[in-house]
Amino acid sequence: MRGEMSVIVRTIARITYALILVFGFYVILHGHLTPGGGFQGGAVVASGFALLPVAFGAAAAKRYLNPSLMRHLEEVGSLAFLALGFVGIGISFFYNVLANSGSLFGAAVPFGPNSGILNSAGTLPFMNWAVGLKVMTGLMTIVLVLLVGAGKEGKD
Amino acid sequence: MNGINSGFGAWNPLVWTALFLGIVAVALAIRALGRKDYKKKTGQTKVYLSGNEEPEPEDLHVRGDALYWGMVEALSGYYRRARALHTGILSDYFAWIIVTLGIVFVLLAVGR
Amino acid sequence: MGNFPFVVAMLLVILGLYTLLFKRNLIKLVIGASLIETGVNLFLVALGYRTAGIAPIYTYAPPALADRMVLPTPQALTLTSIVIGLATTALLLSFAVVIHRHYGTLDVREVKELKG
Amino acid sequence: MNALSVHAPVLLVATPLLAAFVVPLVAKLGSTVRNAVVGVFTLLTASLAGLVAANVLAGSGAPSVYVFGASPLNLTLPSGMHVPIRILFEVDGMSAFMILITALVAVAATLYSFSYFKEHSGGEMYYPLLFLLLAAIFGMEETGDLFNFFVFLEIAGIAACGLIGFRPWRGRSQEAAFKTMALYTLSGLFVLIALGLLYGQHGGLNIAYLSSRVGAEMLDLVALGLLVVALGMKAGVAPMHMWALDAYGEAPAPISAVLVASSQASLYGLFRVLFTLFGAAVSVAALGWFLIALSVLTLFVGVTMALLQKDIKRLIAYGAVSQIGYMLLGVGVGFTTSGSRPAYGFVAMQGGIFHMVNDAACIGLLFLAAGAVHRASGTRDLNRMGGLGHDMKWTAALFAIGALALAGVPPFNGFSSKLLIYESSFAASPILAAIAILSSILLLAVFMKVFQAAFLGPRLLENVREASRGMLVSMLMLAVVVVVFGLFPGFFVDKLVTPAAKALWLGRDAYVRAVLGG
Repeated sequence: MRGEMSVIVRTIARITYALILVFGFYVILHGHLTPGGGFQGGAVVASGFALLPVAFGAAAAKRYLNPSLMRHLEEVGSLAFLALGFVGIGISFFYNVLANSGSLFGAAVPFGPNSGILNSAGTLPFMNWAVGLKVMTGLMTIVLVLLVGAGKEGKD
Repeated sequence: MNGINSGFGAWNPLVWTALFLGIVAVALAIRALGRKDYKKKTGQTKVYLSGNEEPEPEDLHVRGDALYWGMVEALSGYYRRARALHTGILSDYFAWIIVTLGIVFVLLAVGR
Repeated sequence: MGNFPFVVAMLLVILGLYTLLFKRNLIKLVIGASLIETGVNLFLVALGYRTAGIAPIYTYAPPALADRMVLPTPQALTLTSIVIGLATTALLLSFAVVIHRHYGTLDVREVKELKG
Repeated sequence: MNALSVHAPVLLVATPLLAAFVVPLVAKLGSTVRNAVVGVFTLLTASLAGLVAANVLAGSGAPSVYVFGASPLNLTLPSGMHVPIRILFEVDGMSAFMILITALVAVAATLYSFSYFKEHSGGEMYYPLLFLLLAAIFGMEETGDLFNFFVFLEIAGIAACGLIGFRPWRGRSQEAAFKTMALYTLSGLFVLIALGLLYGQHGGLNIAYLSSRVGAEMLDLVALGLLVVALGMKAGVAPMHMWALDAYGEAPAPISAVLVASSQASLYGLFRVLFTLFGAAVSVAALGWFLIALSVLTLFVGVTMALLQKDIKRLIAYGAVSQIGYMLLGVGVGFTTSGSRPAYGFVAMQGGIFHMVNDAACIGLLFLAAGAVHRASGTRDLNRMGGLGHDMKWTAALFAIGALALAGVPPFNGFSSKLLIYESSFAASPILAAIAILSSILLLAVFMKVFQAAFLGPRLLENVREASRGMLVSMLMLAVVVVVFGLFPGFFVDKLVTPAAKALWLGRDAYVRAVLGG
């Protein structure tokens, strides 16, 4: 548990790590078009992070993923989500000011089946990113905290 | 409109408080009529226990459990059962919820 | 066949309740709670399902089937419930870890300092 | 109305949420900055609560709607819809009343925490959890959507259990937190099953919409039963009260006070379900009498078991459980008679609802005083205390005020609400009134025991110091509420309680109309 695992595991981890991260970010980015969204993509990214302590040991993972930085990024994610709710307060809380406005993510979407317009849905993609940031860092914080516990149990 | 009216009776705390303070004043007045010529911290105010030695105040303090010992003892049948029901075991907590749920369902089915 | 998912959901809930009532290990109680949660989630998803339905997403939806989408609301409810379940399970397990440190046991009948 | 008061309902939830995320970031700058930020946010939240309540009560408790993401913000039914699809807040007299209670307890608890947690670290997680709990309680009290209510219920549960188990070096607090969390999870899942049943039947989760649709079909009644049991459990109704003793007893003192407000929010949810959601569909006298039976059981078990306790906080926890019985008794009598609507039914409602604020103030005061006693004497065992009144005169006086008020001794506030409950429950059945009065007497006996054992008698403990000024000020705040509500009950019953009781007792149609129109 404390040390790193065999060279096979480490090599596979090196290869799949990037793929998992890319897939997770894809799920977050396309949250308003396809199944998934901030939470699911964030969970995928966090599972990619969780690969590090498994393959390379807890100490190496902690050098790479700073727990206090994670915690603060989580706060930033939640604040960003709340701020996006406040953006619409001129009309009503969570009002989607960007939708159909023509600006970034402001393209109008035709009703009915379409081939997916990434540049649409207004504030929703930003919310996905905020939630994604919060979930990936939050879950990673949990993993890191549990690693501390596991280390202590092992020394007893 | 200070008091409340329940339809059966009325309650006005300000009147009550005024009455209460009045009664306290009367009581203090009666107390003031009493003798003032005794001297504190002399033999006149010393505790007399039939000639026995006065116990230390620390030993005389009635502890929490002792205050209602008699009442708890008198109701010991109820208290034994009530304590036995508060087992502190989580499974029993769950069981109570399920039992209550069952009773509610029966009542709703019957009362429909 | 139409009621089959509901029967399974009910079974899961009952299994979970059985676990909560009769298992003694605190970790198993957490598993029981998760079982009930799974049952409830299945119940919610099954509520919104329609036979031969497709996912309620317009991106690349086959136009011929666009009126056969399943209800999205129960899926959103399920997703929220899964997230909440994750939080409660993590919290319960971490309390169980600390309880084991203090009491030296995970037997539900011995974790009863608070009684009476 | 200006923009602030238009958006006040949502800001009331968003502000504590914002605080919960900001506080950990500013905690890096030292505890003084952190406490200042926490204080500012608490005051902001409390003033928003006052603003929301003032707006609603100015309209004599008529429901007002806030729809998330809608334009304009009170558009409940977008073009051509028959079902409200957006999440919305719906605040009426009862919600406003509950919001005020929560705000009162929140201010007192936060102020108290500043001094209570002075020597402990971990404040950067304590205050966020507290704010999260407050946001969830406010959300439960404001929301007009059942699923939203469930989410807030779960957030409140998770935050509350995090706070109950906040001191992991105390094994018992972990036990209490585990038990509470397990029961909260089960009750939350019951609520979710009920929501699924209602959604499957009627295709919506808006309370007003559902209220116009539910009938007395079997599945609706199953949902009602699940909701009653789940919310009753979270309120701490006997025989499902055991978690409450553990949780109130082992949580840090200010958290115990907030947990009382959280339980009352669950009780509010129960009332909402009974009167608004199922108000027209179900007039099951059997369920009403069952609730009254449960309330009497809660009362009786609470006070009799309190007499046995050695631990001062667990004793007060039993007292808190018994008070839930009074509220449920008053409102239960109202619910049972809601078909025939006699005059005493409304009085019972007034009594039960008025007792909520009185209970929050008294029990909160007692928990805070018990925390001060624990801090000063280093023990919670009543058998080892004695003579604390010599050194803690202020705490003793404040504790006495809280105890007398809770036991229903005039002229404090507990008497006013209990009088309404006694007289109206006498009209329903004399036995109920007899049990209620007997429980009050026993409660007085219980607190005589605490006061005698802890504060009176010769000095038994060395180095006892008076509670710090911050703790005393927060206790004094609640004591002032106790006394003022006791001396001027007519004013508060008129201005606060009657709109709340009317909103439940008569307000179902207005509640539905506010969303569905017509």
